[in-house]
Amino acid sequence: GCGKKTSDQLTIGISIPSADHGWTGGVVWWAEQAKKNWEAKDPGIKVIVSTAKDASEQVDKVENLMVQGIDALVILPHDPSPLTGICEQAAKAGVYLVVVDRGLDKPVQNLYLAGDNAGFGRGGAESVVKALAGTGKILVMEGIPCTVNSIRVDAFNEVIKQHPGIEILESQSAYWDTEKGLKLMENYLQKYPQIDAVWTGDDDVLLGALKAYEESGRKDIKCFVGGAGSKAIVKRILDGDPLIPFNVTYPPKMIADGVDYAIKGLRGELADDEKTIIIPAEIITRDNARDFYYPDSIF
Amino acid sequence: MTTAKPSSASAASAVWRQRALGWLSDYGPYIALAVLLVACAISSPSFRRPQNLINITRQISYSGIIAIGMTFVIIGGGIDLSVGSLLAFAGSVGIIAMNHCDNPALAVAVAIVVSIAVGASCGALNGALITVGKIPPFIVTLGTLSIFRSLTLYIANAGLLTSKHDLFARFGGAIILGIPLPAWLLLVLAIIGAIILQQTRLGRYICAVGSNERVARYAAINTNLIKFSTYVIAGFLAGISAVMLGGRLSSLSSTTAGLSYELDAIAAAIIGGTAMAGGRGSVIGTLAGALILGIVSNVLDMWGVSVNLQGTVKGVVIIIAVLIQRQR
Amino acid sequence: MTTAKPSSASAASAVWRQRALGWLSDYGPYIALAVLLVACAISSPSFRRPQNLINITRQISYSGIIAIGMTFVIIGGGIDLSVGSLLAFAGSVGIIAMNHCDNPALAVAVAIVVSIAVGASCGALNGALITVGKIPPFIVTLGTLSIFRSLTLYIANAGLLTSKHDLFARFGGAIILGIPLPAWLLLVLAIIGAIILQQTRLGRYICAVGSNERVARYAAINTNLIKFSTYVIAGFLAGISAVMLGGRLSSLSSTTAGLSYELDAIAAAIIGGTAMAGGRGSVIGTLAGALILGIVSNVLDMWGVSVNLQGTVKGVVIIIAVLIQRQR
Amino acid sequence: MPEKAAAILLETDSLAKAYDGVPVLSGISIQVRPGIILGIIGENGAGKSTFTKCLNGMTQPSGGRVVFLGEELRDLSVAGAIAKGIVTIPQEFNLVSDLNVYENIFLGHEPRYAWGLLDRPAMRAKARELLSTLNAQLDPERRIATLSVAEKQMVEIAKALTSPCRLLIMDEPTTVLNQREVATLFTVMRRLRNQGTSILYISHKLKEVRDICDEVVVLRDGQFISHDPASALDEAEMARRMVGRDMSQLFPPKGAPPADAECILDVRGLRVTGLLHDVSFSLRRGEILGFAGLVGSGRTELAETLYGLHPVQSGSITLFGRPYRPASPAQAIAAGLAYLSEDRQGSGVLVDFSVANNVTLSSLRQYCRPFISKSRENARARHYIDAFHIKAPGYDAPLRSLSGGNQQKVAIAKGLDTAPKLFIFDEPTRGIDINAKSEVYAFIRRLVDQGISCLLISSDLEEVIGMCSRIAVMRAGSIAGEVSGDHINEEEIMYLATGVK
Ligand SMILES: Nc1ncnc2c1ncn2[C@@H]1O[C@H](COP(=O)(O)OP(=O)(O)OP(=O)(O)O)[C@@H](O)[C@H]1O
Ligand SMILES: Nc1ncnc2c1ncn2[C@@H]1O[C@H](COP(=O)(O)OP(=O)(O)OP(=O)(O)O)[C@@H](O)[C@H]1O
Ligand SMILES: O[C@@H]1[C@@H](O)[C@H](O)OC[C@H]1O
Ligand SMILES: [Mg+2]
Ligand SMILES: [Mg+2]
Repeated sequence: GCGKKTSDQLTIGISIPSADHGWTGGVVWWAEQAKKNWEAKDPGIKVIVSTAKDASEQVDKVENLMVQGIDALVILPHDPSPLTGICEQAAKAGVYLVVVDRGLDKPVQNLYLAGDNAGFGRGGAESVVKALAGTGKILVMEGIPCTVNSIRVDAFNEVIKQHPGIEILESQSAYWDTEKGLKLMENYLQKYPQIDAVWTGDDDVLLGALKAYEESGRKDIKCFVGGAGSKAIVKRILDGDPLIPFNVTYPPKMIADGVDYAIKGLRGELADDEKTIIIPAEIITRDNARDFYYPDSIF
Repeated sequence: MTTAKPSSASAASAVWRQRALGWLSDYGPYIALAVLLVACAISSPSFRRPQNLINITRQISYSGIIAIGMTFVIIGGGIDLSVGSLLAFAGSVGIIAMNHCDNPALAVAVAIVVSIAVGASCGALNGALITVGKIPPFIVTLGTLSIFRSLTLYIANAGLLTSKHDLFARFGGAIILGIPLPAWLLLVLAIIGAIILQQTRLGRYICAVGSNERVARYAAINTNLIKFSTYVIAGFLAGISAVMLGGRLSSLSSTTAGLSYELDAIAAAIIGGTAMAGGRGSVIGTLAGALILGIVSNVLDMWGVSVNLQGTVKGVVIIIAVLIQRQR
Repeated sequence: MTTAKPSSASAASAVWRQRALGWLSDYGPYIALAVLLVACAISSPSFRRPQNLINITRQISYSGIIAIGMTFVIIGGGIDLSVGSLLAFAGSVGIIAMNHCDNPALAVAVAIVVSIAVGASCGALNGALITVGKIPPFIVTLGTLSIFRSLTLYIANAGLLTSKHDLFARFGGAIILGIPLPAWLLLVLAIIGAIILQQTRLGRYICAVGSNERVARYAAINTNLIKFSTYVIAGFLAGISAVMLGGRLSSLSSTTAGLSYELDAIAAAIIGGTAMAGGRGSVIGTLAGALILGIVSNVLDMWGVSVNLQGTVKGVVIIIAVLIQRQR
Repeated sequence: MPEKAAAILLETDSLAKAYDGVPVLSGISIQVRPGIILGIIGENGAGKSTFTKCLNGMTQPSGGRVVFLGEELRDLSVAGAIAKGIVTIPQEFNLVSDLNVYENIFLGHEPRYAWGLLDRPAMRAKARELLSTLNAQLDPERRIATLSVAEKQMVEIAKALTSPCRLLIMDEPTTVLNQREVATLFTVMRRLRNQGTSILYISHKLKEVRDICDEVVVLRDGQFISHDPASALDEAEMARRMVGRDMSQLFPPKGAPPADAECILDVRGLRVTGLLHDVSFSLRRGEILGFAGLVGSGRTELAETLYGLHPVQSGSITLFGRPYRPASPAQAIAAGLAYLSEDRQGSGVLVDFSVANNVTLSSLRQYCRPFISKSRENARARHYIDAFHIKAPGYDAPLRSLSGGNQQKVAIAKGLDTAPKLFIFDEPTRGIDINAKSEVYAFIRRLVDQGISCLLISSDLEEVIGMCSRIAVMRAGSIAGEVSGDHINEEEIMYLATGVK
């Protein structure tokens, strides 16, 4: 890492997308949590949380953080390319850079911390394949178009392709939004007389899709697979819902971990070879669901 | 002195043309709706399934209820861009309040009363800023669009607010005689709205104020009170819509609930024949407008049109619907 | 016969009050800007750092350039809700076109020309639908808001369009005499806009059409052409803004680029003293309005105000800014 | 028929116009020689404005031909007409209220510097010069929104005079002008005529038509009736041809209220900030009190104050024996007042509403129990249509499709429907034809006979003199004096109104 500032005042800037859906809502919550915890625990630390509704606003917000003299920047970029320039500038200015979740175009960061998006897609696909025993018709509801989404969907399709018995009826974007998932599922239920499984790639959408299915009174779908381990879905797994055998973690808490790493990095407590940390996509089933249930979190 | 009479044949044909156009303009939304329904039913077997038609009624009901309020506001010469955010705010406060009650029935009652009260009060705030503050409606509601959403994010910590009572979901998801509760509500509210607009003094005054405010003031109409009331109506209906939407999902997302409903509501009102400049419009027309938008969006899913292109179709429908009516 | 003169004291004070209010209304945006600047500079050391002030000029420049076009449209009696989507569309087509060129300099030139041409043509489409199609501007641009965004999603596959030339980023990020290129552009375009509005027939006719279209028509002004031109100007400027934003980020997101810029642009114009109903306004006022919004948003960051509450402050600023001016 | 001069400036041949298939003009064939003032008269809705609109490009005729300087005009646009030298001062104001005086005067043909930018100093100077030829003391920098009606009319006239003009169309230019202003205008018109410009002059003031016009065309129900030298017609004959029968008496006989009639309205020391200073007068039951004065003297403000539209600063008002200080028109109506506003389309009627809905606008409460009874509304509208001879396609026709005079009758009906005991008429016959005028007069008389009292504000001196037994004259926001009985004459009123003999 760069300068070792143990006793000094440290200012950490967090730049994240605004809460445009449940998961990012969780990110905002965990960022605030990190601020609260660190500032209570260590008077030498100041954390500034900044959110942005799109990439260009995020560039402005990073500028504003830099003006405030941050020592480290923990950023979850909206999109890689638009944020690469400003992050490069920050790194050049000596700011300790931790990039979370969505990577940059150039590896200018000190540390990259991410969930396993490919694993996320793969895990979802594999559990679908398993539940259907290799044959069936499935629906895919994609997320907000961005890198994270395409990595996941690509990985999902990769696996499905190896199972010719599985047919993807349709793949549309539900924008990681409950209401959109609900409406899309309602319409699919009218359109397709036979559906065997649904992959929504996100738990918010899953909630909507489940609602539509339950209301329809149909009994043909064997499983729904979402992802990210939202507390509502984990609760249903815990309660033994037969429709939801499985989930993959993708904890919004990673933003708070990013802050921890940034402080460690600034204080020289990180090994210099630690450049990339991948939080594994853990599989949640009924057996281990209790370990992933955080009723106080907002996601 | 010879008096050239206009050739009576051409005059007669002109009269007919005029009548046909007038008729088209009056019944345009209903004709368009009928044509659309038939076309969709023929082209898509999934579309014509009764359950799908019922689904559509529910899909349109949340923004449809808001569109009724928007109709009043627009006829009164205003605009309300804040209704979508207001839905989120009223619903969130309602859920927070209900979660303080332990008795489920009481809790649901609290959610209903609180959401509607918050909706109507925030509508009153809009109305007061517009009438007493004399600020153009577009500006006031642009400001409160931002304010209501931000307050929602604040009280919900930018997350999801979930009701702790199952009864709320059963209420929001209730089906009566095969038709979902919100669809019934939409229908009943539209009928009440139509009666208010056409058969009561309030309705006549709203048209008068929207048509020419000065004339209305000279005719001893309390124009500020009338304009104010349209925003209260809009807020009240946003509150009702919030309860139904919250009940449906048993929760509300502070970030996305009601997002851009105002645009759908405005589009429904305009497609339904309400004049953007105020003074003229019909609630039943708005209902037809909401149905047209809902059917188009539904059938695009049924046809499997790329979501990316659905916005194009929606935009084209809005423009064409109005284009047809303007030909008068 | 004695004619009772108005008590001169009260009359004089009324005159003074009138003048003071008129003055407040004419110079309101500039006074507000000055007060705001001083207050922010005193309260926040980070705010007053020169680099921060320079940052602000860039931060406002993209929607500021759009706001200049919006000023023309609103003064001409219209509204353009589509500019944000149009920015995304024009910029995306520009990037796609530039990626077909191998020579970097040529590619940047292509991006500039194509984006601006697409912007102006789509503006012309808006203008044509409004004037020839006789559809209210709110409806047309509500429709094209949806259409332009959807087409952008379609051509970009709902993803990010990235330029393959570094020169583009260097161009968008260029600094001239310590000031970012887009800020220079904003300034130059505002001055040109102000001259057009105040010193040319076009500007005079735009005011006339916005104030009273019938009168303008009887004065032998081609009102359709004038209204049409305001939308072309708005589209043209959206194209310029698209190039600058694309260059800055070296890419454009089809889902979020320019999202809700139209609301910021409208807010800037109105805060700057443009009358929502048309007929009156000033480009330099709009510039002040954009600066006010930019400074408020910046200083909230500097003060560390909760992100969730920033929307509330923004909404309140919009409403208060207009409230002060309406007191006339 | 007038003898033909060497050249014909304008000729129409079987000109016809139909709106929505309904003919409003048919078979109009008229010739206009250069350098004359041609009066066009006719009842409200006779088609006078429509005729001129066919000549200046505001509307397209649906039949017949227009030949101007030997060339047939086809698909004429407003711009095209102006380019050919056909300039119009229209019936309804045509000014941009957000722009100032000189910007309006030059709207559409602004002088510019070589590089295309506006030459403001030139506009200012020329505007000042033009206005001074009209004897109008008006600062060219003032915004139109702040001008009085008469001042606006002056700007309108100045505007018409900026373009080189061979045919000037003036549609009721004098309705809002006082006598001195009218005299100035006539001087300008004569000057233009002597320079070779022809003027089409539309007016309901037949005396003026006789004074200024060389020839007179009469239209009735969209048909051509006659074209004669003005000297060949007296006012009675003009009226007869317009109406199609003899017009005996314009004003009904004056009736004075009984000497012991009680005082129903007593205004003492009324002050309204910036508008009225120390206004005192009283009104007895069954009396018509006239209000004369120059434009801008505050008569409208006085009426509006009584109607609850301006807050009273000080002074007392007693109405029907009770103290009265209205805070809104609703309170005024509840107290038994009705007000016919001088600005018909701006504050009198809703042009998009039907006749029936306009009539009941102020009295709607009576028709609700609790829902509006449309049949009673319609019956009421039919009643007024019959009683006032309102020319309308039906009670459900929008007011937009009625002529100005008929709109005015609807506005009166609206006031009457609130069953007032005191009716304030502000310029009740502005822009309406002689037949309608006599109906309105008879009508006001009938109201008074029924015990309703009236305030009659008018700039038409003949009208106040003909109708009132007592006239208050206002000047600069206060009452300059009162004339009554034998002292009522134009000289006395003008003296009080202007303060000069
Ligand atoms: N735009 C229109 N649409 C339909 N009918 C119209 C329109 N304009 C005028 N009319 C009708 O045409 C007839 C002639 O109207 P016009 O305005 O020419 O009368 P006018 O002689 O000028 O009357 P006034 O003395 O009241 O001004 C009227 O019956 C009127 O109702
Ligand atoms: N909006 C305004 N702003 C400033 N001054 C105004 C405005 N409207 C009217 N005035 C002024 O107020 C005075 C009274 O105007 P007004 O013409 O209404 O009086 P009036 O006696 O009713 O005239 P009229 O004979 O036309 O009925 C005039 O000097 C006028 O210039
Ligand atoms: O926003 C995304 C979220 O919804 C998904 O579940 O995980 C990754 C995030 O970037
Ligand atoms: Mg006329
Ligand atoms: Mg007056």
